[in-house]
Amino acid sequence: MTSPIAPDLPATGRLPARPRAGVWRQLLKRRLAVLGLVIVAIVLAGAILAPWLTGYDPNEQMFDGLTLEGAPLPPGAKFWLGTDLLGRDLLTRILYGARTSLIIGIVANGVALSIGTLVGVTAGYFRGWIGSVLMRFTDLMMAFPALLLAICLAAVFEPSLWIVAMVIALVNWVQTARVIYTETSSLAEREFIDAERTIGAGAPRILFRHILPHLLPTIIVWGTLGISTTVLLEATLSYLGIGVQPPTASWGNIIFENQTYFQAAPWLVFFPGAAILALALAFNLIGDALRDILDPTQRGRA
Amino acid sequence: MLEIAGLCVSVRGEDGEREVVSDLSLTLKRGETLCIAGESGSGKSMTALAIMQLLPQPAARISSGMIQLGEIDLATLNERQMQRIRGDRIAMIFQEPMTSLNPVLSIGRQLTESIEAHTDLSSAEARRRAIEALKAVRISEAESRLKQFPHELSGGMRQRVMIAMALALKPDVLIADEPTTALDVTVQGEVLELLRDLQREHGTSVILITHDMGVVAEMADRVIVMRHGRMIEEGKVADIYARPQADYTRELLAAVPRIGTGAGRQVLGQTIPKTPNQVALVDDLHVGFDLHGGFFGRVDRRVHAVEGVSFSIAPHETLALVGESGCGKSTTAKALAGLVPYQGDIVIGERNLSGLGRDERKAVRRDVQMIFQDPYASLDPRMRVGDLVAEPLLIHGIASKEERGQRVAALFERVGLSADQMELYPHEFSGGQRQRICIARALALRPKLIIADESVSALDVSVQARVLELLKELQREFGIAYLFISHDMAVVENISDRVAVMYLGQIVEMGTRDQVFSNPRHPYTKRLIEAVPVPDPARRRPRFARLDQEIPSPTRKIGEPPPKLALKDVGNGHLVAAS
Amino acid sequence: MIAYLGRRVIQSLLILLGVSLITFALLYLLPADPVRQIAGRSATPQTVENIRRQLGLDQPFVVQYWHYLMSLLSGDLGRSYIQRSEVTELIVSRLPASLLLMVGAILCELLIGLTMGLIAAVKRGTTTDQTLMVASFVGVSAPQFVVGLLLLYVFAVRLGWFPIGGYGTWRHLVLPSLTMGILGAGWYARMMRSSMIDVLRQDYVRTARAKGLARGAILFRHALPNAILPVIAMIGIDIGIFMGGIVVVESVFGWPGIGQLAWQAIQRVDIPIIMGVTLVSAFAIVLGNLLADIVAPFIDPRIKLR
Amino acid sequence: EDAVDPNAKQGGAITVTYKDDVATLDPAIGYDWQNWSMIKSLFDGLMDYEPGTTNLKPDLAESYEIAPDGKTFTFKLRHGVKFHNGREMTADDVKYSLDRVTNPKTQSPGAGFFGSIKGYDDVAAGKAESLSGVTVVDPYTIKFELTRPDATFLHVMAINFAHVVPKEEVEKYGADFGKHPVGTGAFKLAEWTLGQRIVFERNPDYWHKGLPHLDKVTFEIGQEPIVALLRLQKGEIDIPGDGIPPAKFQEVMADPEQKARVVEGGQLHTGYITMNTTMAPFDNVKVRQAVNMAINKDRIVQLINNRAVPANQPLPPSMPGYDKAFKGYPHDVAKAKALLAEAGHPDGFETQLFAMNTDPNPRIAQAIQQDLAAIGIKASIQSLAQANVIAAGGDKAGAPMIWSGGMAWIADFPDPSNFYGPILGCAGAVPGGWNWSWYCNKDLDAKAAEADSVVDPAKAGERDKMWSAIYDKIMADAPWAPVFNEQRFTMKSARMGGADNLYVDPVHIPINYDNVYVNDVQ
Ligand SMILES: Nc1ncnc2c1ncn2[C@@H]1O[C@H](COP(=O)(O)OP(=O)(O)OP(=O)(O)O)[C@@H](O)[C@H]1O
Ligand SMILES: Nc1ncnc2c1ncn2[C@@H]1O[C@H](COP(=O)(O)OP(=O)(O)OP(=O)(O)O)[C@@H](O)[C@H]1O
Ligand SMILES: [Mg+2]
Ligand SMILES: [Mg+2]
Repeated sequence: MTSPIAPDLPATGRLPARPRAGVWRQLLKRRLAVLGLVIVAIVLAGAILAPWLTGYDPNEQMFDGLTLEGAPLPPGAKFWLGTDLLGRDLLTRILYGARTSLIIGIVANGVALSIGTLVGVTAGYFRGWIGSVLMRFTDLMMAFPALLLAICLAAVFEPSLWIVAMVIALVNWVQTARVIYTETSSLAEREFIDAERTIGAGAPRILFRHILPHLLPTIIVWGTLGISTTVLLEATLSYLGIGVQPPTASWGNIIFENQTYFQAAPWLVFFPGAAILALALAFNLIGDALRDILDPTQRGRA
Repeated sequence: MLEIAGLCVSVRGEDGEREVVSDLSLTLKRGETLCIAGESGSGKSMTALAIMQLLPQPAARISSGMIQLGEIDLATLNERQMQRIRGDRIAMIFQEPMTSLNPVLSIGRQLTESIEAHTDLSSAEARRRAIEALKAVRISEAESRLKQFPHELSGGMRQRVMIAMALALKPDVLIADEPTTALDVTVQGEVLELLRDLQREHGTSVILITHDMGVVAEMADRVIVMRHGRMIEEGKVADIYARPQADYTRELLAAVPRIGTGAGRQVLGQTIPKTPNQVALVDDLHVGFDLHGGFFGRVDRRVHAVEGVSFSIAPHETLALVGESGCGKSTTAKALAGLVPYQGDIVIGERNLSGLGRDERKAVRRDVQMIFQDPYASLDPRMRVGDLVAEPLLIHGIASKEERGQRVAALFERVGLSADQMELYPHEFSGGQRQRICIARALALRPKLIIADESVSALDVSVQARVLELLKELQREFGIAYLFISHDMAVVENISDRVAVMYLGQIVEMGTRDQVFSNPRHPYTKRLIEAVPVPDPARRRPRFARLDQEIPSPTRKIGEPPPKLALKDVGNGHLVAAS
Repeated sequence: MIAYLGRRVIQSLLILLGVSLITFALLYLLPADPVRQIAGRSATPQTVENIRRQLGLDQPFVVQYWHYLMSLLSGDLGRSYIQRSEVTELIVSRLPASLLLMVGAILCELLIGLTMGLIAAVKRGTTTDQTLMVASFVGVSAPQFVVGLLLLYVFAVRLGWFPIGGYGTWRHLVLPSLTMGILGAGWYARMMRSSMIDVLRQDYVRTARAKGLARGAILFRHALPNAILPVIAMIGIDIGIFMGGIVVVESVFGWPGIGQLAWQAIQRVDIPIIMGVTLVSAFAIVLGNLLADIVAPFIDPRIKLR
Repeated sequence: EDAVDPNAKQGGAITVTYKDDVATLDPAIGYDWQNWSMIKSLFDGLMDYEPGTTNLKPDLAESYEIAPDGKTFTFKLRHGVKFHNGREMTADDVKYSLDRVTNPKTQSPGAGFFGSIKGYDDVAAGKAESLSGVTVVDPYTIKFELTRPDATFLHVMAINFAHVVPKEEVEKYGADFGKHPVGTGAFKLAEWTLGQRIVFERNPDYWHKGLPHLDKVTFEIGQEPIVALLRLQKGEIDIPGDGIPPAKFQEVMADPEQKARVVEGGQLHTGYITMNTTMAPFDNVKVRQAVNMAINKDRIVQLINNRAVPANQPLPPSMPGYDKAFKGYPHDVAKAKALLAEAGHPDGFETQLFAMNTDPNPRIAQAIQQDLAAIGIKASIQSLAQANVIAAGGDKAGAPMIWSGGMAWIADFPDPSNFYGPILGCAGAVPGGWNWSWYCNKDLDAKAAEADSVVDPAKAGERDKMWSAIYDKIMADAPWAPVFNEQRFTMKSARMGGADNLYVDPVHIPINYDNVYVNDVQ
């Protein structure tokens, strides 16, 4: 009862022996999360190893890839997932297309999410004029037609994957920012934030260590939903001439080019669609598991 | 009426299941009040929740045992069957009145819906019942209150609404989990009185969970004492108080602070030189909250939360701030901690807080630590408590990682927690345990001044005694000063050197402990002291006199500040406001 | 309240002004020349110059914008370069259809999305939850064109329950609303699930259970209003997203809304129409956000308009 | 007057659908796929074509005379022709209409067609309000004086821009005349619900007795071609104005019942690749020839489901002046490579190929890209909105190669000259012009002027030969690589009647509304 605890006296407390189970280890314990990780790994591997996984060139329009009437071939022994309207192997295009779509769905979407979170958190926490300025700017961006911005950027820059990624990031952060803002402003009112201030915690610490973790569920929801949305948005943008140009494949533009053929050649829409869905779902599974792991009140859930 | 046999409740944590209630058996007769007392974290709330089948999901479950209500075994009922029991036959009042009411539904809705759920009264009838219930808990203007929302009521009123809700259907069994912990003594007195009235009228059986031995003495027919999830003693209230069997019970009773027993403490009051080495000096402090209203959204009213408060605290000194709910105690504390904008002067050490740069403020802040009123709300629910306690050290760059861990472990032991619990999260603790974590956190920096806002009210007496002892010890060792905010007059008498009594944002009486307790001059002070329940079943007070009118509000129109009270010295620095 | 509204209206006007300025500037910078679209392939350079002068497109940017702003203030959005009609007339004739579709779509998304989210939250971790999760992602990931055509094919062509596109009765509205709604429903379902899970572990839900309320009452009366708040904020945002997806759905269902107008105008650099539609949609978004903010206090009385 | 189909039934209504909105029905302005033939049914010009053919015939004019120098044209107008508002049409209206279309205030995209009329330059410059070369001799006689002999003038008098409008109505509606068209045509406007529907009803006072056959034509706007086809299959509509969507083509053609309702015909269209002759390396004729030889046209035709025939020259086969004997460049990769090597690019080079972004153009561009890659040319594709491609083409340093599909030249009138002026002549090779290959051969310009001065109809054959020679010369210089000529496939409902050529009418696209009829009326 009398052990001194002051900083200027030696501390004699006994530390708990058990090490903490890392997030990674906990993730691997969950079946669904593992499934998600496996899907992501497969997609990644497919994208990276594409040249070794398929004997075809993604852009080669094969003479035997079309019927005499110019119709694409359904899935078969030679072309596993069928061919597209130009007689190219669909499987090969989906594998190569993963490269583009991963950059868009993960990098561009991630950047958008980060900008949105940063803006939302800053505006929500600091209020005052910084908050006002940021939020009015967000409102402005929201009311502004994103597509128009994209078209103009396309006209100014040489269309490339990175430009489209940038455009998507520039266009997509707005909604996130608004949602995060609302949540942050109510979090900032919570008493434990006051408590942090009294122990001398600075804004960065409060924002990153205490507010951000609470925003995680929202960020995960928006981030995973954003994957499909951005991948499809990329297709719209490349249609408008910004972004990857034919013949470079992306999941979005495979769907977009072929969507009118979905009855005549359903495989052209189904397979890339399934790929997008799988990627989004996989991230959602991981995200859901992460959310549970990082939310202590959910402990005890398998 | 209610019979529990061999109840075990276990919770699943990171490393498997752990029993928090073990082999508990009890019986409750009709019209009887059974008090469950015991250490914080001993499983009292868990027992109550187990009866209601409302254990926190997904962590906790009933692992074995039987809960018999009349002929029904509650543990075997499904959710739908349980619905018919809850509210109708067993009602419960929860420990946290602030969060237990739905913020978006009107009081009326929340009251009538349970009536409508269990009876087939028309909605007009249900409304009438609701008004009756509100009147029964002595809420004024009951009819118009129905339209109000929880956030528009004070904490005490909210708790009364909770009680009205529980009693509206005249349940056979009422479980009240610390119904008065959050309330100040005057309101506590009223609420307890109310429970007694209602019990008399309807013959309700009550399980009252509390750690306040005064309340136990006042209310209980029989008492159960729990520790570590097990019942260690059971008996008639008079027997327990007179002839406690278990060691722990004896310890518990011995630890109960009693008014008039704190005198043994050395009084430093007047001997402390006023200046220059004050730890904190507050001069003419004003804090107001502007309310926007009317059609044009202009500021038209202001909450005069703190109106010209002045006091000083010297090293080694404990100043207690007492007063009823909403009188501005917490606001004063927050101003000191730099959390609300204020007018007037606050000097910490030698430095006036206003006009300091950021880094200097951070340095000063280190010297003033605060323990918040609501421990759960003031701990980041997503951090492990060990990290939370280590955080101040980390921020101020004290000690290496390893050393920090050891220090935190030492702090944990010091406040009566085990170092193993460092790995847990706030929600895995009981109300009292959380409060201890907050205390450990405040101590980590070894500040010069600790503001303790109702820091021990959620603790059971033995822990309370230990914490108070700890606070005193630290004071002796390091000269820490305390601003001790409490409504428990017994505790205040026990720990404080000087006492300031606040009423409506102003200090109405201030003096040394002896001056205030043995010679209370202001009528309000007298009332506060009277309201304290006596921890002796043999000396139950007859009836607690209620105030006829509602507590006046500190909210006033702009341009109509409240009249300023002048303090008069009635001798030896004993200041009293003219009334 | 009035002061609040006043302030918000002024802010909204400023936002609209900002939108008009940026849009105008971007269109000015656009390399495609509207005059050449007007003048056609047989035009001589002189004709081109004539037209340019008449439209005032030879003037400096600031002057052009000023003129635009002035006529905007008098309610005149100008005349389309290609269609040669008053932009106001074009927009007014198509706006009701768009608004109708928007209302229909938002109703669909809310109905489907919130129901899915609610069920998923309640059945958290079960197969039902997982199925709904997959369904919501299918909704978000499926290209609207394909969804629209599929719905059309099944419910209009095969089953004949609804007309094959067109505009007029409520039966025309169902399929396009549903098509738009399926996408949004995915979003709402996820958000609703997330926020519902949060609400369901609040103390007041436990209180409601302790009162012995039926599950329905707990969910709909106690949990839903609390969980729906973030969703309300989303509706304002949604209008913006909606404007993006409207083009496809309108053209699949032959729905005479402003999306098609805008799309054709963008393809042909018909600046007055682009400006007009941009302003109208910006207005809708701003209004949506404002409404969302105004509605919030009615759901959560703690929120104060400030 | 030409005969009316004796089998035709009178009455009934049909529905036609279009995806894109109908912009305006003002004949001075409308220049879109959709409104082109709608305007032809609402208005008339002095000249027209025999239904289903490219043969000129007088229309509002009863007869015409051409002076031997080919510079003066005199038209005798038909008597008793009434506008929809009941007033009789006279020579003043003809003059007014031409003054109006050339006036810069009208902002007509067709003003340039009238460049050969005396006084055009002054009107275009805003210096005069009226064309000095157009004279009203009497109410039924009008005389045109030209600055040069113009063999295409009769065609010009047949295009929409020369259609006759009543002054009083134009003044009444001002800029909104396009929404309230009043003409002399077979139909008059009955209803226009913006963005949804346009309804034409029979003009009972139409001067051509017995026409039109239909009482009502409804145009429904704004639906995807795929959906339009579904509706046709369900019998809800009669003509999908945008044709059979590529995605459905094979399905339709595989079903004998549906195939029977498809009418196939030629079209005055050529799809080609322009090469910017002012930009290296396309300034070298060998490179351009190599490109011509690299393209596998059969494969491209296959890609679009054989809905076209490979082309070897600018003119489409159904155009007078088409050189049947001309063989063009063969598909010969080896030779193409050799040519490239000769031009100093043995390893090829990198360039850009612009294309419009609507299906099937990006696909065709990719096929071209692959063909070019086979001879070492690495072309990156820029698939853009129509306006952006046009902008790039009109910029001298804008686009090295453009695939013309989607924006291509569908002839305004069936005359070989129509494929020259703006798209291959020097006049078009200016900033903002439509000569995207920037090919300017003064010699050929002179030859073209010479050919166009052969006005005598008796010498038409001779004139066609002159044009053939011009295009042969162009092909030697190879500023273009012609790829294919699109075939038209019009699908109709089972109840529609009338000769097949009405459904692939070379000037009334998609169909000739005035002459078709339905079979299910008594
Ligand atoms: N959600 C939870 N998850 C894990 N452990 C929990 C949870 N809630 C409570 N506990 C543990 O259960 C034990 C009993 O807690 P309970 O709330 O019943 O205590 P109590 O007797 O009511 O204490 P107090 O007087 O402080 O409220 C405590 O040790 C606590 O740490
Ligand atoms: N942020 C705020 N806005 C408006 N009014 C406030 C605010 N914070 C506190 N108040 C009001 O100021 C008054 C003083 O509140 P304070 O929290 O200081 O009371 P207290 O003495 O600590 O009471 P308790 O014992 O119930 O904690 C109350 O009437 C309260 O309603
Ligand atoms: Mg408890
Ligand atoms: Mg307080």
